[in-house]
Amino acid sequence: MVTIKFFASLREEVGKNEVQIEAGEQLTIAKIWNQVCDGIPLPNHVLMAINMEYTDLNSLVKDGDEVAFFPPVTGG
Amino acid sequence: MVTIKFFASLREEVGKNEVQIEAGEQLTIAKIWNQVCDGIPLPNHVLMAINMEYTDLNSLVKDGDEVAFFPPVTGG
Amino acid sequence: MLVKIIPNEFNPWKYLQEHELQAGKFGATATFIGTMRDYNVGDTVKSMFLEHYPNMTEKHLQKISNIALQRWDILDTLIIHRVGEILPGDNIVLVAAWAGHRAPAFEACRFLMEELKAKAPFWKRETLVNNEVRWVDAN
Amino acid sequence: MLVKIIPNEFNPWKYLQEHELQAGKFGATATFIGTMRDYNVGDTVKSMFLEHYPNMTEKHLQKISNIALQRWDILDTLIIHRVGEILPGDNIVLVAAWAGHRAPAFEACRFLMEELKAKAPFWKRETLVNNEVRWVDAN
Repeated sequence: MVTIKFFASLREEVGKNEVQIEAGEQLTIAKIWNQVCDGIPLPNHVLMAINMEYTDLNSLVKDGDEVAFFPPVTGG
Repeated sequence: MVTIKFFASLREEVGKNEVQIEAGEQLTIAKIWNQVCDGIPLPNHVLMAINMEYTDLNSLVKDGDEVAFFPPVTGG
Repeated sequence: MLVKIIPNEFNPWKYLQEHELQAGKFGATATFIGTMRDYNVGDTVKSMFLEHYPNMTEKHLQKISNIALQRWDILDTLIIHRVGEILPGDNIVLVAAWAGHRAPAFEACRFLMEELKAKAPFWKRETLVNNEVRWVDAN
Repeated sequence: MLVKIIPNEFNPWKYLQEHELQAGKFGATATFIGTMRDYNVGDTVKSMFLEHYPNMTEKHLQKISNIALQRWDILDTLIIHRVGEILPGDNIVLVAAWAGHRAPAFEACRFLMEELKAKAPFWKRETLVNNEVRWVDAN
């Protein structure tokens, strides 16, 4: 299983907080977005992480990974 | 009268803390140094002030002024 | 190195006072505190909610602290960041760097803040006086 | 703006905590503290005497504070500088700048320290462990 998390404004736009999916072969971040987000186009500037490290759309995801999508950060 | 003050290592080199002299005509900072410091050559990098504002050797000094000579500063 | 995410109001000066380095071994302490304003891009703000990504946020702050400790001749760093519901006047973030000399302390402190602002997973949602709620998207 | 020369040990965090600006009106506080080390240019230092030029020093610190307040979009500044006999671990100087945003706070705080170091009339005379006394001539 792969856990997918959404944060902040993106969580509201996508209407999901956390989703779990099966880890298929050659599963990329881009494929996860398309599979989970029901045709919502990926907004510009979205950030993504695998296991809490920044990554990009082409990265491969494996069973047990935690994937996150979130908008530009605004802390501090 | 003009009051002349020396600070820190310069006070020790010159052997004077504070001196008062008559304010003559066209009295410059350079003339004051020569008059008060008994032939000691002006060390490099000495800073000088008239009435607590930085100035230079050619500045004119008038009656009632306070003149100061001191080494490079090392605060903070 | 200290990294801490806290859900309650905090007194930055108390944290700094209690973060004691060995007397005589450091000569410079540079700190920065970010505090909630009651205004933002022309509007009056009533309150703010600070969301974060538990664990990733801490991990990222530890990472930038390690980079600072390697890049500059500094002795220690500290980052404390508030999360949850906050009010104007509340402190949001405290960053500090200790060093022998002033230049690395200043530079590391600034670096930590800029890196935190650029990449640490925190998000601000503000509530205006008219009760409009909006995510802050500029930084 | 606050400028103060003090002959006794001081707690910088207490000064900062007591220097309250109106809550909600500022978003950034940058501070710097200079603390006496027990070493300098390779030698172990036992104590230090900080001399200043009474009145000129205060005047100069007020002048650089005014320049900072004009040059950056900041709300307030603070400079506290110790004079007299001090020991390793004692704080020498505290500088702070408050602003709406972080960039002017950081820049004004750094400016104040660099200007203070370059031109404010203070002189350090250190006593080494072997009781040798010397004026500090580098900065």
